[in-house]
Amino acid sequence: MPYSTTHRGLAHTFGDLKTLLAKATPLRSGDVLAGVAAESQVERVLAQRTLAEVPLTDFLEHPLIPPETDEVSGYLLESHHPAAFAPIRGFTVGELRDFLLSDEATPQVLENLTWGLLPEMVAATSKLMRNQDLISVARKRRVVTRFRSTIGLSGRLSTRIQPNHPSDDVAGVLASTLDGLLYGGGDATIGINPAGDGLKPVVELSTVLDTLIRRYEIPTQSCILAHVTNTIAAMERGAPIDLVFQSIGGSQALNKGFGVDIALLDEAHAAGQSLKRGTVGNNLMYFETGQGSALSANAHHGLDQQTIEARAYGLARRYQPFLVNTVVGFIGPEYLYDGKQIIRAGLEDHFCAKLLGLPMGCDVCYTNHAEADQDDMDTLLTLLGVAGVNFVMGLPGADDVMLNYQSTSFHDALYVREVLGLRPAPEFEAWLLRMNIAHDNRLSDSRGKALQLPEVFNAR
Amino acid sequence: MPYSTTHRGLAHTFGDLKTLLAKATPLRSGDVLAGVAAESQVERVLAQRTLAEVPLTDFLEHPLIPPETDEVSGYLLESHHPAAFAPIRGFTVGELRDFLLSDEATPQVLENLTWGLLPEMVAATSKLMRNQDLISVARKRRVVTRFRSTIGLSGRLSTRIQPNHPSDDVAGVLASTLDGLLYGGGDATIGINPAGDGLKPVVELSTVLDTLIRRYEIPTQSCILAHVTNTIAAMERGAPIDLVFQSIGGSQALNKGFGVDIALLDEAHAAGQSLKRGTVGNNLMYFETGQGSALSANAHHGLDQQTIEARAYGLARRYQPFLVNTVVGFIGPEYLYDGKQIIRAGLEDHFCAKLLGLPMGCDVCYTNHAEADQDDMDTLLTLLGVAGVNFVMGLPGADDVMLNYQSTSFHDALYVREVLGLRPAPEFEAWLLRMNIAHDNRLSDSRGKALQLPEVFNAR
Amino acid sequence: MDIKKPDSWTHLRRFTPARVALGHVGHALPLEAVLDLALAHAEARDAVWQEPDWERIRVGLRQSGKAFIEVQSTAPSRQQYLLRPDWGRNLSEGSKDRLDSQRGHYDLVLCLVDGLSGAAISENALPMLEALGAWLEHTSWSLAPLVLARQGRVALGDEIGAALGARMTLVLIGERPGLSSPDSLGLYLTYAPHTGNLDSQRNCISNVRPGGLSYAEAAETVRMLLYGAKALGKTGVELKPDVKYLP
Amino acid sequence: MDIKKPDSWTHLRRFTPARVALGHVGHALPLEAVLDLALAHAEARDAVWQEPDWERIRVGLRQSGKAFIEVQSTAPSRQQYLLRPDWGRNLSEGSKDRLDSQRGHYDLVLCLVDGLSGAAISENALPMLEALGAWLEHTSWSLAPLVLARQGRVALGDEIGAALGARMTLVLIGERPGLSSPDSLGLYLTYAPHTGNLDSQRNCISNVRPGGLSYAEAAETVRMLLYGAKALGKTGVELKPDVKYLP
Ligand code: B12
Ligand code: B12
Repeated sequence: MPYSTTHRGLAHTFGDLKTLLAKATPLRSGDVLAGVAAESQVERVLAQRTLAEVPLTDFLEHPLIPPETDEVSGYLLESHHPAAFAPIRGFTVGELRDFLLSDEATPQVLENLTWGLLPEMVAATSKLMRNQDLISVARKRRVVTRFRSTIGLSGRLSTRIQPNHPSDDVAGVLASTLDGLLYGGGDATIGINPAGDGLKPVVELSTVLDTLIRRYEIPTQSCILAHVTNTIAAMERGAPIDLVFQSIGGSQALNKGFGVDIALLDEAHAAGQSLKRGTVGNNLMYFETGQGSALSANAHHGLDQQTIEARAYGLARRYQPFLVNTVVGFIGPEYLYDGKQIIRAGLEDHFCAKLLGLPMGCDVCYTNHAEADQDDMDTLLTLLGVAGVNFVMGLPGADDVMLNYQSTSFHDALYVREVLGLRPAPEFEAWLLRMNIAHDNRLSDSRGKALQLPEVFNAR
Repeated sequence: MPYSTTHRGLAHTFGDLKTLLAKATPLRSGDVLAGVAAESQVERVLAQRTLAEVPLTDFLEHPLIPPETDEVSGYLLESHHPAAFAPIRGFTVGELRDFLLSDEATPQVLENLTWGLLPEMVAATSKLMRNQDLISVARKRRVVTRFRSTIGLSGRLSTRIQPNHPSDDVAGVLASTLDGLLYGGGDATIGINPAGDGLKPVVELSTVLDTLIRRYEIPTQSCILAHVTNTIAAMERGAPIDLVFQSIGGSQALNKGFGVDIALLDEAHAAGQSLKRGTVGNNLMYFETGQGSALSANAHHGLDQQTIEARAYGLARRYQPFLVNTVVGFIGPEYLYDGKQIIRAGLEDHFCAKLLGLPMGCDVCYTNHAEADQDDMDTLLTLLGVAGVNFVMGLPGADDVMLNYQSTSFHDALYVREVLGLRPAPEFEAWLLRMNIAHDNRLSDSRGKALQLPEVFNAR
Repeated sequence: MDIKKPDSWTHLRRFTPARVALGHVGHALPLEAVLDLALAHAEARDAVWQEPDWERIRVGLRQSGKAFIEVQSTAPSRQQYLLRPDWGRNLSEGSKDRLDSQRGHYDLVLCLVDGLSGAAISENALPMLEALGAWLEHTSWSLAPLVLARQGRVALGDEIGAALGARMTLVLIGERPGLSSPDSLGLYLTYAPHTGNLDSQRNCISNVRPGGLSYAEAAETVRMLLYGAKALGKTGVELKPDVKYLP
Repeated sequence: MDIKKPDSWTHLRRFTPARVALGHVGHALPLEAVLDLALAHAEARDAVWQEPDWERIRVGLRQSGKAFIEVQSTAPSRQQYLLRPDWGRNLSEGSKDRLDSQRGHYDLVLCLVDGLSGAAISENALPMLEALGAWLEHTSWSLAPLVLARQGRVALGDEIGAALGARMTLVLIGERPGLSSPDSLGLYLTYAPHTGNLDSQRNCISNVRPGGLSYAEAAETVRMLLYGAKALGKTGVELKPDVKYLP
């Protein structure tokens, strides 16, 4: 169904809803690569103006990817709650944007809307929003989840420690983990990406972290970010798995490229739940997403990368995950060219996921082939802090020595907590005090000195 | 005096201090234009590493522009307080950076340092700082000034209303002014740039604003941003001048290009003081500065644009001004190419000015020939809000219909106040409540309805 | 739901082209205002790249019988022009030769320079000359041929004036395009033009266009400044348009 | 004054190349750490643009008597390569012809692809082949000539394998350069290579370099995967390196 507008006497027509969405998206290299981007800034704004007039019901009536051929679409439509949608049923996309910014859209009202919103509606709305709008609205929408710590409370910002090592060396991983804990990090999770494939690293590393968590009685949870099939196998062998990780995307085809489908994710979720390892709650899935992966796998169905990204959030919420984050600058300049595009995408992703009810974090990051640097990361980190992001990454010196990119350092997290007056998760904050690591966000000078280190360090 | 470092066995030498400073500066188009920028990112970082080792005393012993030929240098050196400098006398630039970020550098310690810092030392330090460092340190350094309102208190953010009109039409100017007041703006000043030259617009517009301020008993001050010679002439004719404005720069030659010198500024300051129009204080100079103007006037003496900009702050503080702001993206892409460069420069300027003890604000802005947009402005505005900027501009819809560029709108200021929990100047906040305009940062729905408008609107 | 809060003072809009009384949603601008601004921005950005309609100018000048010379700066392209203001201030070799060949003793040279807005020249240069017309035609001042200059900055007029041997240069230049005024014309008058003039040695009349300062008012101010400059022997901060030097 | 607060656990540094125990000033990284990172970043960015030392590779291969074919993707330049991954996945016309002429029935083709790090190929490709050497020389598998590919992505191996008629492709590719590892090599094994293979249909061995996974361990995993792939008739998520398929 074509959509049109008139400007200076000329009609501008957009062939269908996905074309309109793509052309209304702020400039980014991935959409140019896909050949779906607007051809000029004037065309882009005209698309936005046209999109503003589109009734929200169009998204229900004309699914961008037919549910017949895509199980993600199937789930998205079937999980849509007409009752939650009722208050905004008569809205256009533009009206939804205005509504979200209005005083009427209180945190409670936004929460009630959650399952009435389709990911595509939220993505569409974000395209009409400036950075400040994305921040203003997202900060009204807190999403709280629990396992051994409570993440996402207002006034709090958590971190995932990411203690990767290029050959999954246990001492190496623990060295980075301790460094992170002693810098007040790790309340969201201690999450390792194993360099190696298969069962072995999952079993080995989850056991090591379990021992550490028990030893120091840390109110946190571990995660080994292997392929979910490896995690399932590890659970079958009795490995101490806290969070169950998987990369997911917004189409069945992309998930197939990732080697997963809804049935497999359901299985993984059930297996994790059955372990009952949470203490304050049982949210336990951890998903990573990121603009560009769908196009890279040629599984984008002609959609712009931000819209299909939002669909991944729609799938993620099926599992009431503990953590979700976009790896926003992780893939490379072919999808997000520079700092500006990364910053914009990070704010969009956070906004969309929050509105859809996800405990959204962000891997504030860039690769060395992109046009970005630490200044851009400082900027995005600060903006996301203001927007109320649930968690960010914490790496030793910001440098991932295995994944080969730069994310936020332990110090960066301290910075943003300091300037915005944010605190770690309450259980973890109490632990930091108990362990004499930090007190009221101030690092203790003597921290670490009395700490009895794990045996692995003595061995060598 | 040359400075050197070694990297991978190769020696890298920088001919003198100004070369070193320029090469250590984050990339920006103006330094490329001037031919002083580093030639590669590696060279830039090596310059930063070298600069980190430079003793602060070098700046005193080897003035970048000799005081014999430049009265600004003369004033900077003569205003330097050895006693205030004593605690950091033994520091290198790198040590100063670390010190500023340390817990030892409390707000009081920073305030005590004020007159011990030369602008060039501060500029040098900023070159070694990431965006987050510029924010962290600046927010520790509040600078409070007073005329009819109190600007710069912690937890507060003020705005200058900028109600310009392309032909200085009184009704037009007042329409924008009222719009701004009714959006809670104007506590820093109501400041008009007259489109026309000479005495007439200064007398006419200052009289109109004076009437308005008296009529509604607004705890604020007016400013007509004409050339200072016009303002002096207007004061001589008895015009009701509150703040005295002038654009200034960091070298005598640039100021000559602006048609001013220290003697003239002294005269203007004295004339303003003699009117005694302030109620809560008598800070009354208003200066605008901005990276690039020195190079544009060929008055940069081979310095990079950020260093010479910082020198302008050194001159400004001679007058205990009420307001100072950089017009950061105002001139064009030849000096700050895109959003990224504008954001960086805005943070640097704010940081440098604050450390030097100035009540720093920022015209968060861009022109239509630069690679920037509203998203970049949202970003910079938010960052400066976190950094504790004293004031920003407030324009109707962000569009200056006379100066032809975009700055921040009245709404933008409300946004940043809202997400960071900031408030207007206390006197003005009370007035907003009294006038039923805003209450606790919430706009009143009925505001403006009962307001008796100035007669000029009835006339037509 | 009543989402958009309109302002009660929308009637003030007729007093200014500024975007007043836009209303609000929460603290934010209503979407309509945001998109209006975005569209204007997209168009203003395009305006920077638009050349003046030189042919229309030439035809206009020929019709009114005015001689003119065409020159250009050393900026080879628009992209370069934007990043190299220094190039925009200097004449290309060929241009210098063309001016040298017309060198004389003139009181005044008028230059039409594209600057940052081609539209300003296309729309407002001829009407502005028209408004100056009466004075131009009846004055006893000797006028150099008009100069049309491409990719020029204000200071290009200094070199033009010097090359032609003119006592003063009046540059009509496209100001940077604004959202609400893509075609604003600026006038800069410089006494004793030569490479190296300071901006404090010129006078400026700005925002000349139908929605801004009228041609007639601008022409009146030009006249005052011209006589003032002649009397004072200089332009710049010391010369004020208020002071009446008119003969 | 005692500004920098060092960490008491600096001895943990020897367990990892990660930047642990950096100390702090206030909440921030000490300047030294900031500048170290900045310098590494500047160098890593340059590394992206560095070509493999192909000549060294050629000489090395000739010395060990290995036949090879050189191909390139359709990405004409490095700049284009970075922004057009699709081009990096397809063979240029000439390359296709060169491979077609060597088409056969092979069990395996090994490809050396520059990917995002030329240094990874220069430094680690030959030693990796060396480590695979014993197996390569004594296996009964039929091996296609080695392929050296420029401006390639992982999936370029699919088209290469298909063109040569190989049952499996093992791609040795430069992983994107990291700050501490500009020369990390990735190995990707794909069964039944053809245009359109999904990433879930391959296996990956990553971080092969002196500071990461050793050549010997990587070679061992390759061997396990090769036999596993042959036994299972596929590569990808269903094939795990833990499961022992070795003959
Ligand atoms: C970028 C990247 C991604 C991107 C890929 C998108 C893209 N267009 O580039 C995203 C974020 C989508 C991703 C996802 C996953 N990745 Co990955 N990824 C990387 C990374 C950081 C760089 C790869 C690189 O430089 N390639 C070289 C360039 C030149 O080639 P390319 O053709 O552009 O890249 C292709 C491959 O890298 C491939 N790819 C990416 N990851 C993986 C993983 C596997 C198992 C396979 C077979 C292929 C593959 O995708 C790209 C596009 O086709 C590496 C780490 C490293 N240091 O190399 C990990 C890495 C390869 N990924 C890894 C894993 C585990 C995954 C996931 C399986 C995680 C999960 N649980 O879902 C998923 C799914 C992968 C899949 N089947 O598609 C592991 C592999 C471990 C192993 N030994 O098997 C690595 C080593 C990181 C790690 N240790 O966690 N990844
Ligand atoms: C950019 C700008 C500046 C920049 C100039 C730096 C630069 N490299 O561009 C800065 C911020 C430094 C500046 C400073 C001042 N400016 Co100014 N500026 C402008 C602006 C917004 C755009 C000019 C433009 O587009 N030029 C066209 C391009 C193509 O030419 P250009 O060669 O690149 O630009 C040159 C001239 O614009 C010149 N210039 C800039 N401002 C002024 C002011 C005067 C009086 C003169 C003679 C020349 C001059 O500087 C540029 C470099 O040589 C105009 C407003 C407008 N709508 O045009 C005001 C404007 C011209 N400036 C104005 C004023 C008053 C000033 C100041 C005198 C303010 C003060 N109190 O100090 C100072 C000092 C000027 C000087 N003597 O150098 C007034 C002039 C009013 C009048 N009728 O005389 C204007 C109209 C704005 C206003 N209403 O306040 N300005």
